Amino acid sequence: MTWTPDELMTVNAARALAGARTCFVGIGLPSAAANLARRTIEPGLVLIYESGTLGSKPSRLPLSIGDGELADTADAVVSVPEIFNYWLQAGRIDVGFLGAAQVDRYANVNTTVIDRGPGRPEGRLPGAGGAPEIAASCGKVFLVLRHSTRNLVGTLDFVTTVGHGDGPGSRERLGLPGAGPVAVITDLGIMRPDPVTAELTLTDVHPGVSPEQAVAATGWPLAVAADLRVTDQPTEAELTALRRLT
Amino acid sequence: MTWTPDELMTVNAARALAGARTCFVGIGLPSAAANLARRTIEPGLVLIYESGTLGSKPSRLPLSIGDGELADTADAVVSVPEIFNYWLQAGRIDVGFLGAAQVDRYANVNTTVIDRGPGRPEGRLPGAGGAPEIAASCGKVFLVLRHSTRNLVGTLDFVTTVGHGDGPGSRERLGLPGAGPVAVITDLGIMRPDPVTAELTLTDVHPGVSPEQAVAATGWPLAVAADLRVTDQPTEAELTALRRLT
Amino acid sequence: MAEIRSLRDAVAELVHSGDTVAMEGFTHLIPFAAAHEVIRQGVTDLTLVRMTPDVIYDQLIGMGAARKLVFSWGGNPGVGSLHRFRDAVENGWPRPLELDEHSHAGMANRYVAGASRLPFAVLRGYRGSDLPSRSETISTVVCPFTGEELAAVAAINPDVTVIHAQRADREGNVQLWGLVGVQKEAALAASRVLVTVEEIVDDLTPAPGAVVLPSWAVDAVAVAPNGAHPSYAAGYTVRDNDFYQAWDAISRDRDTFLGWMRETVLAAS
Amino acid sequence: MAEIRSLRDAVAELVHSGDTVAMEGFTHLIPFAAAHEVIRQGVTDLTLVRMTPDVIYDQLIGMGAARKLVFSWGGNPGVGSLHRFRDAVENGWPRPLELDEHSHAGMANRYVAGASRLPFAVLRGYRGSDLPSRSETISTVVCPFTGEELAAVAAINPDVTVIHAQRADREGNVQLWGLVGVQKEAALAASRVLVTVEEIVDDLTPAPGAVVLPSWAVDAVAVAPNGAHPSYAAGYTVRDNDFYQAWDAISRDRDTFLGWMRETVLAAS
Repeated sequence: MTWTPDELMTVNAARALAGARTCFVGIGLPSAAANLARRTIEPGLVLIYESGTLGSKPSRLPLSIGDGELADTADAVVSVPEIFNYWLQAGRIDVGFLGAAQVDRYANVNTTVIDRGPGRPEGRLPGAGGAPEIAASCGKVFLVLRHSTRNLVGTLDFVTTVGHGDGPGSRERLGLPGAGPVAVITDLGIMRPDPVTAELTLTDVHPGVSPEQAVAATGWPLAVAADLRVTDQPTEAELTALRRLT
Repeated sequence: MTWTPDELMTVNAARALAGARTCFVGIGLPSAAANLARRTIEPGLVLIYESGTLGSKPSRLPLSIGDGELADTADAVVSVPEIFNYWLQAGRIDVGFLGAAQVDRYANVNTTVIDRGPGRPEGRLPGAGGAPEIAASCGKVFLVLRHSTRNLVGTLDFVTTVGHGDGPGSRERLGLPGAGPVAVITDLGIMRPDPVTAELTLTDVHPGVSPEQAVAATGWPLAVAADLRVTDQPTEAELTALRRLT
Repeated sequence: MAEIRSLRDAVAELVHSGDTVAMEGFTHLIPFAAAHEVIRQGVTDLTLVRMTPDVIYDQLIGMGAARKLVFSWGGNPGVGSLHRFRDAVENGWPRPLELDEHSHAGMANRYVAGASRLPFAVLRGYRGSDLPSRSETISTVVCPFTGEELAAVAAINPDVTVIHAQRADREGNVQLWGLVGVQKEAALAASRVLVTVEEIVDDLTPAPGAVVLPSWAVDAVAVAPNGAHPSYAAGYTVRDNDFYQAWDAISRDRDTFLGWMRETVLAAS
Repeated sequence: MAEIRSLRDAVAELVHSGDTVAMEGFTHLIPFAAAHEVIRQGVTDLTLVRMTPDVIYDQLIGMGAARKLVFSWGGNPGVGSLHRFRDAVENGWPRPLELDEHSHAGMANRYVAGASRLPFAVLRGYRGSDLPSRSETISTVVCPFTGEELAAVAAINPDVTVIHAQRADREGNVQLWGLVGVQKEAALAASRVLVTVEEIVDDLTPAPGAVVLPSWAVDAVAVAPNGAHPSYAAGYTVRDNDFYQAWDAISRDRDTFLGWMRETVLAAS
């Protein structure tokens, strides 16, 4: 079978959920990955959507976080204040899975505004949604977005959601309880925070991708891990499951 | 028909609910009065119990605030935090109806401890329950208790629930939004806060009760209104409805 | 007690130019029919409050009904941008749009404070984010027991909240179920409450997961079958995902948008 | 994930001497069977937390299992005093009982803060009351937006919360309905959660007004039919009002109480 770069990204994002029990799912790419994980590597994964569903088991990928099937198949449906206060803030969710518009080297995220240069009005993005508190309170966080210098930038135009702030110790100083972003999964590979510097480092490339491609598509001088790995090819089972979802 | 002093008290307490739309009902005497009002003077009265029921319509007087029929007959059942935060604190309830162990001349209430004199341990009462916030947040409050110098005292041993504090302006200074106690209904008559001094004044005696009896049963020099009234005798309909309830 | 009225009369009485209006429904039960009536009646200068502005506020904003938006996520869910929202913010068309921007957790708690009639709510949020620098409704408080600094957000108390529900009885008691979102809080936070429903029934038979708003907490109920379209009412209608996708093209161009609104919303009654 | 265990094993594993324990259930669904097992196992030095101590804590206190009580209303509902509670407070029998005393609104909000993992909650409460003078868990905060001073109450986070529910499925997902009280908050505030149920079923069919606690938020589920008696489980049992009335005489005298506990609770298994 052949695959697209987006499929590579989604398959690898799903694999990252191995071992997770509960996942707070952002819409779009994260939702595809989390639903794929339920069908492949982690069938018992509990999907939690900010629309208030605990344990949704949709048969198809929902277009929005509020599709009826998310509620119909859930173990429990709660109010939006409850999902944020009793479940997310309380630290009950293992993994937060987020998309992003701009990400910097410390895995901080901008989904608010884009600076389009002097004299031009800011470009408007959708805004924060659940991301600031998802990234703060989940046990760990995965980010998934397409790899380009437009998305992976040296300096964010706006910090919507803190990843590792300005580097080591930043989360502790800010009082952010979860471990923060542990991987940024793109269509070219996977970046992980360096254990010492907290800076995102290319640890994996997807099959057929060179590290130079990833470096060129990154808006800061991207460090490449000495033991750079190549991710496993998507299996037929993974691709079939993914295509059935959509 | 003949009647008991307790029946006189309950019938008059029920009459006080004429015109009320919603009533937060304490257990015991208040619950009897509120349920009697629903069967006589105010059939549309919405009964709200701190166990989380909005619009209960029990067929018999519940022994506790958590009897199953309160939930089964309610328009809505909500959690205990919700009943206190979204409904009571938010100022949605017209009338609060409370029992009391000790009441002073400003209609402050003690339901916590009784001072039994030097060298003796305090006597223990049940405690606050919902009363402090019911008395603070309902549009107005009725108190119902038996008339005796043990219950109506010069000085409270403990202020559990503020009525009119230390007199005029006290509720405003404390930031208590509701009007506070507007009547104390006993088995001898009715006391209401004087419009100027806020001190409880005997405004009504029940049929067959002399104001001297009420004064003698009160632990402070009870003022008697110049236009002292005698409450209407309980009607047959009222007594029949009350006796069917219990 | 809620009065059962026509949507036209209910909007005329309850929604006024200059009001702060919350039309809630988290993807589900979005009160589109009521919003269209607001547009038809020419109500304007609104401060619109909603966690997810969605297509409903894209329409109100594009028609110039709003002067300010209070929100936490302004996209077309699963599709992309809200073009009318972006055009208003980026280009001031058809008029400038002031923003007060929060996270979902912040907005949800602002409604909770509003429903509880507290002036603020506390959450562990916004830490390290630039959001507080752009909002006057985000601050901090210190826990008097532990000394921990936490975020405080100002209560939201709309002049009027508009929601859509599955049904009401003849007394005006309202019942909704499925994704219940933040509707109860938004309704209880408001001075006035307008509920559109799929139908009026004799009895509200209990339903799993149902929220009941008693008649005495609601001002008006108006029947609006399919009144959430292109959103949906669980048990009655399904989400029109095709429309959400079609909205991208309709809303991208100002004239196409205006033409669609004229033909579809203004021409209706 | 919740394990389905015998009540004896579940109590032995989850409830330890010295723990802070909340056994909740607002008149309805009070976990008497679990409390009796705690008594039988000789667990002691407990800090007991409960809005309405009720007969369940009268029994634990009378048997000397508690060193402290955190509560808001300590009576026998509709009947009168809790004699064992009074005897402990007034006379130190069988041991002194430390108190932390709140209003219902305060206790409910303390659980909400605990479930939300916030250190405190805000309410408009306690104004002018003497209650704050006797509690270290009542303080004040000032609204950063309006300057209004409000009450702050410290979060409650029990070591273990014990509740009774109608049923669970074989995965340990728990379902309860009727008066749901403050059980969800008490469970989510705790480090460990033990749920007794009327029965285990294959599927939790949705029920009106039902709260579901997912298995992964619960540590152990134990089957205890009629495990709320003399309280009740809506749909399964009815409240034994006669027992509540009989308790007044049983509990008034120390020896009568001890005899009853020996015969009825300690002799059982």
